[in-house]
Amino acid sequence: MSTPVRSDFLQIEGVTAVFDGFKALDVSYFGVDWGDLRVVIGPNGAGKTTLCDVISGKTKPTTGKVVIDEKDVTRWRDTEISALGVGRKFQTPSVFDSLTVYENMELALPGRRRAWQNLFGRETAEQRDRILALLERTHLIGRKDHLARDLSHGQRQWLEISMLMVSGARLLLVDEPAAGLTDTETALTADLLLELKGNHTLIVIEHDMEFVRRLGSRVTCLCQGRVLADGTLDQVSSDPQVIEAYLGRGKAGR
Amino acid sequence: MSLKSTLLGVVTTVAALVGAPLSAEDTVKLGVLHSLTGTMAISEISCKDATVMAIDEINAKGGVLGKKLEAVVVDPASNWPLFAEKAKELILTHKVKATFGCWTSVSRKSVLPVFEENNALLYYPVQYEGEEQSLNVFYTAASPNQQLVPAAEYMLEQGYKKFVLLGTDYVFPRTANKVLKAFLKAKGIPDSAIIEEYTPFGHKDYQTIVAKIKTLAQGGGACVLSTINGDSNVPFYKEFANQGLTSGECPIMAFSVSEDELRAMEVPPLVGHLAAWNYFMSIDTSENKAFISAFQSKYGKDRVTADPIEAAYYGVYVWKAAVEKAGSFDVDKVRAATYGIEFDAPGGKKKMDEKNQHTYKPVYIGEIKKDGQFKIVWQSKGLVKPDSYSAYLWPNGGFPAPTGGPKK
Amino acid sequence: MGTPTTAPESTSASTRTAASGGRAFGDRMPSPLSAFVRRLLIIALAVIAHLPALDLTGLASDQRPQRLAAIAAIGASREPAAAAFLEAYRLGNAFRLGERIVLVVDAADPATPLDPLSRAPLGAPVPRSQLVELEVSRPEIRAITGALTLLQLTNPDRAVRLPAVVKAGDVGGDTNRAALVQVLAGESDQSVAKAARESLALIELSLGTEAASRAAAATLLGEACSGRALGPLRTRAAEDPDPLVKTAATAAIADIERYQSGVRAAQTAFAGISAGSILIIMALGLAITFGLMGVINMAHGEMLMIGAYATLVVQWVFAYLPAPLQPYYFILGLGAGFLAAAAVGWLLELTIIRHLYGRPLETLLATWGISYLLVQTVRAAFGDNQAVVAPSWLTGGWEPVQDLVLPWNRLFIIAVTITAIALVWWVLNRTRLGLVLRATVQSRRTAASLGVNTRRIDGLTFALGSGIAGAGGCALTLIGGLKPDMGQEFIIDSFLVVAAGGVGNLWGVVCAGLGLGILNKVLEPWTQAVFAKVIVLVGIILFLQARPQGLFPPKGRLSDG
Amino acid sequence: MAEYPIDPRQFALTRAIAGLGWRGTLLGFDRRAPAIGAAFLLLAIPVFYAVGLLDLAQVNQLGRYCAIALVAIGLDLVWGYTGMLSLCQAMFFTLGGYAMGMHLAMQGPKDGKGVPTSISYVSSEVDGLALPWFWQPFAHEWFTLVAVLAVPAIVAGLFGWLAFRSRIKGVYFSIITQALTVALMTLFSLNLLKLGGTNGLTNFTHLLGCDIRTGEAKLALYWVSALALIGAALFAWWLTTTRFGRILVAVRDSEARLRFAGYQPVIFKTAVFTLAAVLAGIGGALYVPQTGIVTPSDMAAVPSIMVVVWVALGGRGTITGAVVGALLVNLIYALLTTHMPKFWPFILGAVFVSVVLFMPDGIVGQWRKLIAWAQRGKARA
Repeated sequence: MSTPVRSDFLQIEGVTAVFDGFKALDVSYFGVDWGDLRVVIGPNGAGKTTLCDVISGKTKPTTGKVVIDEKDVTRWRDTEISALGVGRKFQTPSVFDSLTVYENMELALPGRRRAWQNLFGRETAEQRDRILALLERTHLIGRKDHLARDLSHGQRQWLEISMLMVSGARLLLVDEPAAGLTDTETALTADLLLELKGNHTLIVIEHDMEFVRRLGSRVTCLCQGRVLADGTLDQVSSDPQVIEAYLGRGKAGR
Repeated sequence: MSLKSTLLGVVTTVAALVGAPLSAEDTVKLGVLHSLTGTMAISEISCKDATVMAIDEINAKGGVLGKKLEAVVVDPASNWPLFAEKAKELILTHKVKATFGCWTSVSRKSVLPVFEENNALLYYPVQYEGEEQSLNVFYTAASPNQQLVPAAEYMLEQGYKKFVLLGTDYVFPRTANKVLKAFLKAKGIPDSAIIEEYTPFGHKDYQTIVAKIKTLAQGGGACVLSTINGDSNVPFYKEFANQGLTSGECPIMAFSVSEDELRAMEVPPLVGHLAAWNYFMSIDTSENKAFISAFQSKYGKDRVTADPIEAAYYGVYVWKAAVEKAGSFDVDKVRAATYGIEFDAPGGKKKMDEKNQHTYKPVYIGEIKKDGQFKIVWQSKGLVKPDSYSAYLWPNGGFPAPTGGPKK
Repeated sequence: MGTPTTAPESTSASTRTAASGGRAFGDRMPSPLSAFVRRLLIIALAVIAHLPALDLTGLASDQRPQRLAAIAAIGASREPAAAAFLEAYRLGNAFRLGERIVLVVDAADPATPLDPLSRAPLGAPVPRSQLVELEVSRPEIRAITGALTLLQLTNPDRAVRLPAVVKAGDVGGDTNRAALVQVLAGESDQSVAKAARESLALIELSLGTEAASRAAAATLLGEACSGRALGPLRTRAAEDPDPLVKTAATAAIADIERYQSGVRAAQTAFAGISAGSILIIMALGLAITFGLMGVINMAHGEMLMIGAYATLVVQWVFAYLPAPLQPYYFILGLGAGFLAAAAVGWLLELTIIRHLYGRPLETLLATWGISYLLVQTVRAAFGDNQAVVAPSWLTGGWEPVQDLVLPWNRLFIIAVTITAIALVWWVLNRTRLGLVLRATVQSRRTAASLGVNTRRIDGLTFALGSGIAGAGGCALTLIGGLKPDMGQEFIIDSFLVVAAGGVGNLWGVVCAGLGLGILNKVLEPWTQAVFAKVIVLVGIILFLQARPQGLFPPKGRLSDG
Repeated sequence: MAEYPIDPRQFALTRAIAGLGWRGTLLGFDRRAPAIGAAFLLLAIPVFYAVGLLDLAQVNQLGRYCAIALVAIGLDLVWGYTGMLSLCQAMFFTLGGYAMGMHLAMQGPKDGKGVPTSISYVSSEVDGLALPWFWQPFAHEWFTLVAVLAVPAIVAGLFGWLAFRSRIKGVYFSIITQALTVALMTLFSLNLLKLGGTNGLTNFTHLLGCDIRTGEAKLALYWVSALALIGAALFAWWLTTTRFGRILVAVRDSEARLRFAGYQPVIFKTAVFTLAAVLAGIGGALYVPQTGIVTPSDMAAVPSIMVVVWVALGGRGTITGAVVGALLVNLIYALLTTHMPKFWPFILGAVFVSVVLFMPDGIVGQWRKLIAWAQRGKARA
């Protein structure tokens, strides 16, 4: 895995996404440096998930440009973008329910993406060790042979993050990792993400202000598809526009 | 322990499932192979009823050669491969001496190899396209020359000059129309006055076709020769009447509409349309009346008899007569005895052909009456000899040799 | 029948009536033709006045020409009872007994001879050996048919008279011409008179000796847009020695063809709409149970079947009611179809489908099993071969313009479909049930937390969908037959319509149904029915490639399941 | 819609068995017992025939069911593992059947012009029919073999790739596959196509120079079918144990997750759909010589739905389940239509409904549950 030391690993320029006349996203510029962890906050319907969709190629922007690692990926297919090293954790945990925890991890290993490569052979000892180490780190080692559907909500979140970690993705899009977790689980999740910082570029979408504070990273606030404010959490949360956006909609951040 | 007990359990279960039923010695089994469920049930159940009634009657009179008959009724469920499977089962597992059944051509084609392979006998009661002669089948219903040609001749006599040959897209209509076209051309009807139209099985929307017929019928002298099959008839006749066509302007001569089908149709708009058959329920003889009352008292007052029902019924008697003449249930002996045998059927005396497996029959043309019965408007003088292969399709003769027969 | 002197007036009187009736035909009738009609009438009446009395003995002659002449004489006799005699004669029931012609209608051996016209018994039964069957072979049958037409021309029943008038024109000949002139003179029925004038013009076209009258006949036929004149007109346009007639015939052909192509286009459009309405009524119930609720109900076709059989039961019950009420059984049948299918649907939901929500494929399997049960239950209860008889007010067709017949049954189904769509729309969008229902579909938990009895709503919704299917099944008996496994024929089309329209969208179903119906009917004339079906199916497959979620896909974020 | 809790009734059987105190008895069995039992039974059939327990018709019948079961294995891979409910498997089966049928017809009786009788009698040409060009290569065994495999593969590959690329999923996929099979059936029913119309192809006599009407040939065909079935089942089972198999399950569980993990689900879906089609095609090719006829009605909507029923009844997502379901439902169907010709739809319908309600994992799935439950009980004790 190459680790280019370069600012603006991800750049989004003039991107709009329009659904049935409704402008879900309208971002003139949004950039993240290599190795950075960026938190995106915003009220419901602010376009946070759409932003992830656009970056990961799930949604094609109506106008504008998405550049990852100096490559214009605006019109790339989602699998191509993924091959570039963009991994995603969905809002609701999305793992393969009928496979075991270990098998989930194994499928996330890099390489072997073509059909015929999957017929023969298995993971190397080194890969196996990496998986086991990660599972150890996320307290899933005891459940490695259980089906993913039997995991608790928090465990599923960790499994998904672990899968991102093992996949060798360089840019991780993490959508609400703390939703529905207990306090201890939240703490562990934050630690995991901070550990990734530096070796990976992360974009974390979150509602939970405690959690955001814990991450202590630069924050971007989206509202109605636009970037409203950008800076440290304190800067952003004292921005009158942001307060207006949250309170105006009758919803303050938790 | 695990493997042994598993195997034991499975073996006993399967042996119970597929094991052959035991047969008693003093009875003779006859197979009845008509669909009782599925799309063909509507037509075939009546044939099954008639066959079973004949078997019951024979039993009531002491059976055949001192043995009681046992009907083995199975349901091939309008499923063509299942016909073949059931035929195999009847012949090999139940060891039936003869089988009565099939309606559609494809079901007959499906079982034919089975009967030929095992040298068994099938009695087939439905008018069909001909072009077949298997020594393992006795065709108790009409061949094309006993139905199609007389009907077309009748329409020509009535002064019709334009013909719509309308059928469902399968082998009987295709072959029937081939015969009809050849016949009409021979009678000087130009190609331009003949329309040939086919619809898929189960077709329900006859708007376009009726509009086409209507255009042709303008100026008079047009008639429809219909080989539409089964339940497509209902929407066809309804559309025909509702678009304002009547039997006076453009009569429909049908080859697949009998009294039984009329039960499922709305009769008043059909009055005056025609059908060609070898038997009608309205044949006014005491034998026929006795047959009808027996059938109705067994199966219900609302039931009617029709050509295939009669053929399914007397098929059993043909077999019985041949068995008694041969003095044996042996297939080859029964076959030999059947040739040329004369017998009484509800519709009158009939006779099996000397060699081609088919039946000498009278031909009737009937006009639909308000009560769903047919008024006989024409009948052939005497019995008509059946053709296995149509002279119109084999103008130079040289028919293929019969298939099947005794095992070599 | 008027006397020779009054006849011309009555002819023009009926022409006037026709004109004032606003019909195109007879308007601006060219004077040469009316003069010619008048002249013909005089000749014809003169001929008829000299006819000998009805004498049947010629039929017994051993000379064919004499027999044929005798048949023709019967035809010309205008004797109403003669028609029945000719029918009996054609069937071989006429015999010679000594010098007399008698009818024998029963098969008994000493047979009772009947008077040929009055059918009164003529004395004691006689042995068959004394009866000599009159010969009827092809030439006689043909002559009988011609004579029957002549006799039917004066039949008091309009339904018999009208086809005879048309037939007389199609067959042509002097005798028919004379008879038609006479019919026209005494005719009070507009449509019969119109047909008679058309028939006369047709005969004149081929028999007329003067070019002017032939040309006039051609023009008249053209103005009448008479489809049946096309054949004879083409012959004239190609073969007539007179250029005047040729021109008139060519112009008439152009007129008729223009008119006919218009009629054909209208007919195709109607056929398409009708086919579409049938698809919609088949699929509408499924749009609710499958589209809204997500239940893959393989027994949906059986709901249609239940509705159809409920109609049959209502018809049986009505048979016990006074005759004037009977034709209206169908209205009640629609309701009964709805209720019966709704009840079965409700029971089904309660006992089986309820336990399978969220497991669509298990639902498929279970409802497939249920469809077996329902089909066989109905087969056991009703047997095969039953018919729903369309009420008299739904038979025949409405002819808004000449030659364009819109069958009442199809118009009725279109009306039922529109009503059903309106009803479903109203229930879904304008009632509390609809509101609660939509809420339940979107979020069961939220709806339940708001105090909605979601289980009851599920049951009601499923019953509604099934009921609509039942009413549809009732309506479908008007065009198709009735059999226990009829549902199997509808289920595939229904699913296709709902899928092509976009699951969960009422308008999608309407548009898809109409689109498919019209596409089918537009294709059919040039591809034949068999190919049209294949093309439409392949079309749907390609369409779904382009729009994988149908015409109106569910929108926005919710779309990704 | 998945908000309802799982119905407690599906545990009814477990509870009933517990009530009878059979838990211990179950421990004597292995969870693979159905698979081993079925395989042994299939191999023992010829022995039963040799000792007179079964007659030739029954062996032949079972041979045909073996061929049919191949379709079920294919569908199980596509539906049970990958989660795509295909309603056109019988179409691939029939395509393979037609390829074989054409070869058999070319070996069978012909009319004066060298046209197989099964199409010459249904053609509408008065003067008979010349052998259509596309019939000619089917005279060769090798071509036929290739066609049996390639025709279903090409149709499935092309159609699957188009459909999956357009992201046609779920019920839409089911409906579109159903439309495909009905369209193809309608097409094959046309007499113009010179494939025998609705009567299909029949009059088969010889295959590879042997008379297929003899007892030995039937037994041989049984062997081929049974071995093909066992081989296909082993192959499918092996496939599910590979990483490829786990990707199929992953497609079923979360296609989006898989896509964002960098896999192209379209490729895997097309591959498994094509594989299933090939299995079905082989099944059809083995079925036709044992049945003696192939007709367009074999690819009507109902036969494909029946394949789903077999798999669901036997146990979705287990290869053994597909095989057991196919064999069992066909056997029950055959028995009922013979012994209860009037009432069988009631029984079969009731069986479907009760399996769904009380055994949602099918027979084999239920079996495995029972064994697991018994073993849990033992572990606790």
